[in-house]
Amino acid sequence: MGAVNLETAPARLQVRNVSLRYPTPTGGTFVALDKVSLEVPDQQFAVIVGPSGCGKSSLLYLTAGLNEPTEGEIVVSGQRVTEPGPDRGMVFQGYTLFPWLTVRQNIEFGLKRRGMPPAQRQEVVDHYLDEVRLRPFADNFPKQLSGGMMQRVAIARALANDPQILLMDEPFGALDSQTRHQMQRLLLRVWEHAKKTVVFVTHDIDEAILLGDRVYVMGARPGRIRQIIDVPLARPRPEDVELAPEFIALKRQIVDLLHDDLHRIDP
Amino acid sequence: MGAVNLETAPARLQVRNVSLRYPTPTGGTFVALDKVSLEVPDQQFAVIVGPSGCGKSSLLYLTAGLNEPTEGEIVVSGQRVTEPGPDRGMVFQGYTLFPWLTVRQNIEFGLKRRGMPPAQRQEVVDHYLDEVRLRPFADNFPKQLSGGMMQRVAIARALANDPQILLMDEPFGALDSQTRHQMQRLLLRVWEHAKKTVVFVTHDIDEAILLGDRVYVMGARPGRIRQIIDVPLARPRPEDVELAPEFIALKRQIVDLLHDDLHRIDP
Amino acid sequence: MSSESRWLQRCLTPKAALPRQLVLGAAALSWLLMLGAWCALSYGGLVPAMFLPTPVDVVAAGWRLAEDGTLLEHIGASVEVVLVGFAVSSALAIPLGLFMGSFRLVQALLDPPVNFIRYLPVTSFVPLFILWIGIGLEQRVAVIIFGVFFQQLVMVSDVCRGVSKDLVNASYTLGCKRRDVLLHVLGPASLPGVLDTLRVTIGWAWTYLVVAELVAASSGLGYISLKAMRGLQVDVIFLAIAVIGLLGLLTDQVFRILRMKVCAWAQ
Amino acid sequence: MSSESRWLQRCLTPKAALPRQLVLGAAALSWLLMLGAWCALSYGGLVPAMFLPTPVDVVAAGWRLAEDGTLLEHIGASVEVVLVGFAVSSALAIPLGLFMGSFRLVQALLDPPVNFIRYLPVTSFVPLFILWIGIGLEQRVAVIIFGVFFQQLVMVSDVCRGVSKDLVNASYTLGCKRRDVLLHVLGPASLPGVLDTLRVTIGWAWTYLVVAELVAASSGLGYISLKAMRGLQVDVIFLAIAVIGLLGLLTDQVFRILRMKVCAWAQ
Amino acid sequence: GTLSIGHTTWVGYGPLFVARDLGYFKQAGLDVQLTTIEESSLYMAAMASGKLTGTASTIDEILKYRSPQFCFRSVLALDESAGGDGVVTANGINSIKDLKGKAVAVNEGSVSMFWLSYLLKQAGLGVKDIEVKNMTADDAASAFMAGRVPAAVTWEPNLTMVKQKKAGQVLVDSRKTPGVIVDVVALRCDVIDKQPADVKALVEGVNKAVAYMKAHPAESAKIIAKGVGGYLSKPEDVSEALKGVRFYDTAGSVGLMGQPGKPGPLKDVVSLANETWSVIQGKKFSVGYDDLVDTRFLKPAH
Ligand SMILES: Nc1ncnc2c1ncn2[C@@H]1O[C@H](COP(=O)(O)OP(=O)(O)OP(=O)(O)O)[C@@H](O)[C@H]1O
Ligand SMILES: Nc1ncnc2c1ncn2[C@@H]1O[C@H](COP(=O)(O)OP(=O)(O)OP(=O)(O)O)[C@@H](O)[C@H]1O
Ligand SMILES: [Mg+2]
Ligand SMILES: [Mg+2]
Repeated sequence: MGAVNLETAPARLQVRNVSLRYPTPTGGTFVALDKVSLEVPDQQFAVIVGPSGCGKSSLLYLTAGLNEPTEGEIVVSGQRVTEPGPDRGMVFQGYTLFPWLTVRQNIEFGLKRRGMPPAQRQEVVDHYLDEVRLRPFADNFPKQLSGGMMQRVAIARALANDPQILLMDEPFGALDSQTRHQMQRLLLRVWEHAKKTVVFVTHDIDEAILLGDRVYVMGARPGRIRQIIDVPLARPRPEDVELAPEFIALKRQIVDLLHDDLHRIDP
Repeated sequence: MGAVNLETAPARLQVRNVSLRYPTPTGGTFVALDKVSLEVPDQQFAVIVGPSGCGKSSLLYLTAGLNEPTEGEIVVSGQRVTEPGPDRGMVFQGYTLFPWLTVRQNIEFGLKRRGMPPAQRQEVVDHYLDEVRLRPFADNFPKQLSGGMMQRVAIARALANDPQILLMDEPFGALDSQTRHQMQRLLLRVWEHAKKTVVFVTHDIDEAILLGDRVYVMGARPGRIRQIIDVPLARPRPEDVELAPEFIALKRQIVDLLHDDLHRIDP
Repeated sequence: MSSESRWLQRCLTPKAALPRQLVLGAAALSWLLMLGAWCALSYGGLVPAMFLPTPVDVVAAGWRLAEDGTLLEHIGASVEVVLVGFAVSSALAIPLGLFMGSFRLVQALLDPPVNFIRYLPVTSFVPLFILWIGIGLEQRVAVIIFGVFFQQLVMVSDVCRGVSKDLVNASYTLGCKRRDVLLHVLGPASLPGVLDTLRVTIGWAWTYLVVAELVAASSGLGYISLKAMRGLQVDVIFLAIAVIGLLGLLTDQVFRILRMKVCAWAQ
Repeated sequence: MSSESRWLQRCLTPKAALPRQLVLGAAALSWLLMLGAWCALSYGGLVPAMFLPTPVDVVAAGWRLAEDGTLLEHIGASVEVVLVGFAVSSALAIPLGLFMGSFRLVQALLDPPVNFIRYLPVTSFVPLFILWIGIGLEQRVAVIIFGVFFQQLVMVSDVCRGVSKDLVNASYTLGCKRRDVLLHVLGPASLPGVLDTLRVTIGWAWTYLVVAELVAASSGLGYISLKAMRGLQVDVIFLAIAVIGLLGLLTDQVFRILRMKVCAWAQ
Repeated sequence: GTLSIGHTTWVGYGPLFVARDLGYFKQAGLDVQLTTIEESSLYMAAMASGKLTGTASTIDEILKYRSPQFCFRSVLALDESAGGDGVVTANGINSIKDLKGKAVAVNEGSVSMFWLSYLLKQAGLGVKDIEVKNMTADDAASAFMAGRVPAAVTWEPNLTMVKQKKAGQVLVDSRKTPGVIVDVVALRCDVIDKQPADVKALVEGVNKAVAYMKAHPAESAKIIAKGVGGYLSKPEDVSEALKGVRFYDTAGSVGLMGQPGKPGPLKDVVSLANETWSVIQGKKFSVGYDDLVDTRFLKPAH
């Protein structure tokens, strides 16, 4: 790994002037991200919202090292990102559990790759099975799980690897709203135990405010950060925080921001 | 069609004591719907919410005539439902546009089956293309559309047939929240013009209150109607109705109802 | 509506599922009809015995050959040829197919020759095989390999190419190296498709048996059918064909069951 | 990281896309390698000329036959056999396959014989076909039909069975009768898959040409290759095989292009 | 009337092409259609189903197919192989006796097998004494030249090729066994009964063609080259190949096949064939001479 140690770096994640351009079929270039910069301190829960196609997923993929920026650089824990690695765990929007492995084996996957001895592996897996309340389903295959359960396994699988940062790309996007609500609560609880730095992408403004310490609102064409909004709500956030006036005010602010984003996909 | 004319029937849709049982692989029976009754008057916008698996889709499919109840009967406009027909239009959760037809041809599909002459067809299609703001996309194929646009075509397609009742099964479930919000507004506008009876299934409580005249809250195992909640909000509902105290109170009521539904799918 | 007419209606309804007994009954009926047609044609004297043996003739031929143990010997010889050829072909095609499906460059290199060769007539290669390979078991095996290898290669590489890129990305973020991806992700993910491929292609392998045994075979089902042609012993020809067909069905079912057992995790 | 080593890395990365030029270059290289290997083996004298003709020999044989117009005649005769057989087979298999895929009962009735017959060796049927059908064009065509019909049937019915049930349901709610569903929904929806089936099976049809022309042809590529075996005219054998392969590739490409043109609406 | 005759690619059937192309059949009101089918089981199947009215083939070959249900008879002899068939062996196998225990590539159900078993019998051996490798005569030549088998029974042009490429020796050829490998034209019994005039025209046309071939060898070679094609598509090759066969005119046919009630020496070939196939096919063959040969149409030479 072409790692450049920058010991002095203060934040866990630094995105510095990152641009991403794709060649278009007609020979031009499409600017998916345009000079995006952001810094996420250790243990912060950062949320990115923005219209479809504004480059949210692209940014996470770059951070994960699954793609390379055309310009700029991304630094995680002082190391410049050049390739994917287990220090940056990711939970994807689609279901990406390995269907041929049981829940336990899925969570174990990264630990095995690392060569962790079986006894220790079992311990770690059991811990995260409990965290996501799936102990009774340890030996089920993914096809026997509901959508919410699958995403819980995906979260446990990413966390079991003890990453320095957890990247989540609309992990609850495909779930129904009740299940989604339960999952948000579960994620908050797990996060408070694990104390990880999280970058969470969502379309759902309620979700963004409920979960985040800070919300980055992006705009499309080209993908840019339009506004950074700190969420001053105290943690742990109560069950009915969504009905609190500060919450509603924040929501209105973000809704307005997104509404007057003129770059709509649909006319 | 084994139609029994019950001229005296007061409501547009009457679901009378309907039960639906599926045989299970182990030889038993699974009760998807248990003695469900409801009445939807003409031009009402009825919404059904409930946990996953409580039988919402099953109830719509029965109403559409795509399946037959094990017990009870469903009556639409005084006619007992025995098979599917164009008088009950339906919009599905998945994308069900015919991919080999353009937007225009999709909307025209039902009219053609009915043998409407081309000139008249064109007129109807143009009207609904305008209603869902898709005139510029009339000659596009579905694969060239975004998810929101596809569902708008599906709505136009169902309405063009001039059904007596419009059944909608989580039509916006797969859309991101901004697009979803636009779609809800569009649906309200179209509904106010078309003055149709609607039965709308959703998971999203905000959506239910925003759209509905009346919300049926269902419970699972067996699928039953647990509560009927009238929505007293005036129409047309303002942009920020979601932040209104009545709205929030209704939302809390429904959230609580669903929360203490002990029949959870996930533990 | 009476219950009989309802069943009739279901049978006439596109995509309607039918109860298991009805399906099994229809399958049995279909075998009976085939047997009946055969009896009618042969015993009814519509087709002279020289052109079409009676079922009893074929059974008698089978009995004759079974009595002196040669039938088993022929079956054994053919099974050896098919299984050895199929095993060698699969052992080469599966890894190579996985490489083709995984690496665009390997695919680009192999696609042209493979797509050309797989449309060549195996029969024409028999004299060339004699020149190049000889007349032993190797030659017969080579015919089977030539018949199935290229088809397998294309099918396996399609299967592997169809594995979701998300699974691969997920494995990277869990610490997989490039090498691991093939072994721990693409391989297991392709397994169900690979078994399906094997199932289809082993059926094809049987169809090449007669060509394989054109040369220097002294036993085998293809050999006896060729020999029976000289003298127009239609009963033996039928016997050989029927046994080949049954063995084909048998191996097909073996792979079907294997697929179900080994890939219980797949939907 | 240098740009060369980055390209090398991409080549070695599973599922990484490569630029078009590189892919085309690799394909060209692969043809060149094949030609080179052939030249090395034949001109290098590693394999005697009796067993392997030189490229020039094959071209000369082609020239010889082309000069007196017989090559074209042979090609014409073979094209007639293949195309007539393929057309008849497709004309039967496509509607029947659609019925099989649409109606569970038809499938249950046809599955057993089809699955049995499609594993039978065509070669063994040649004498039977002569007895039953004769030695004219019909017999040759029958061999082609026997070779592809059952495969087509299975593939088309799989395609039709794969059409989403939702599309069918949607069409019912738009006023389709059962009859309409086949014509207006299952048929068009199956079209891309049917064209793919035709593309693959026309390739197979070519491989049966030599078996088809075993009998009573006075011209045809299979016929000249059979005749060339007497006297070991390897150059003519190679020529015939190569022309068959090229015609196979050609028809394959025709269907590929047809698929793209006709089904531009499919993804 | 019309007679359709199936045959393989073999110079011995040349007279049929000569007679057809020179119009000898036409003159007698007969239309002869000649169809090439390289595999005997296939042209016999075609005759059985009535799609062909007859075949040109060796008499031992067709004997296997004769049954009460499938009635056909030979009406004339065309030629005998006189060097056209041969046994090729690797160095070190210098007599038929040396074949004992060796692998021999031979087409099991064909004239090659019949002839080999005749040769073995002459040498005091049987089919059981050798190891039969079943394949077509052409494949046998390939296998032999590729060094896969020490011996093979095959025919022209493979024999010449073996000599040219010095891939081995021709141990025996059919010159040594006159009257054993005999080509005849066989017709379905119902055709013989219904179209006696056509059969007569056939016999006479062939008789004339044989005479023409004797008188005009170069022209005949051209006609045959055009008609037979394949490896014989050049007249030179045909002339060369013609050296390996001896043609029968009607008198020759009579000499070989005899007259009604008076069987000729062909009777011995038929009994030998019955014997040979009984051993090889493991099933009793006892086809009577009169069931296989019909000499009514052969007029003794005046
Ligand atoms: N491989 C690619 N080639 C070309 N363009 C791409 C590619 N991947 C993404 N894009 C484009 O880049 C833009 C950003 O894509 P991205 O997936 O990051 O958006 P997003 O914000 O995650 O959208 P969504 O909310 O729909 O997930 C989109 O307009 C997309 O069309
Ligand atoms: N064909 C079937 N056979 C057996 N059980 C079925 C079948 N279809 C549905 N069910 C079961 O019936 C119950 C109700 O299903 P239904 O699809 O109506 O639920 P739903 O409320 O629409 O759920 P969701 O919110 O997930 O769409 C579920 O538990 C489901 O598993
Ligand atoms: Mg995204
Ligand atoms: Mg549902």
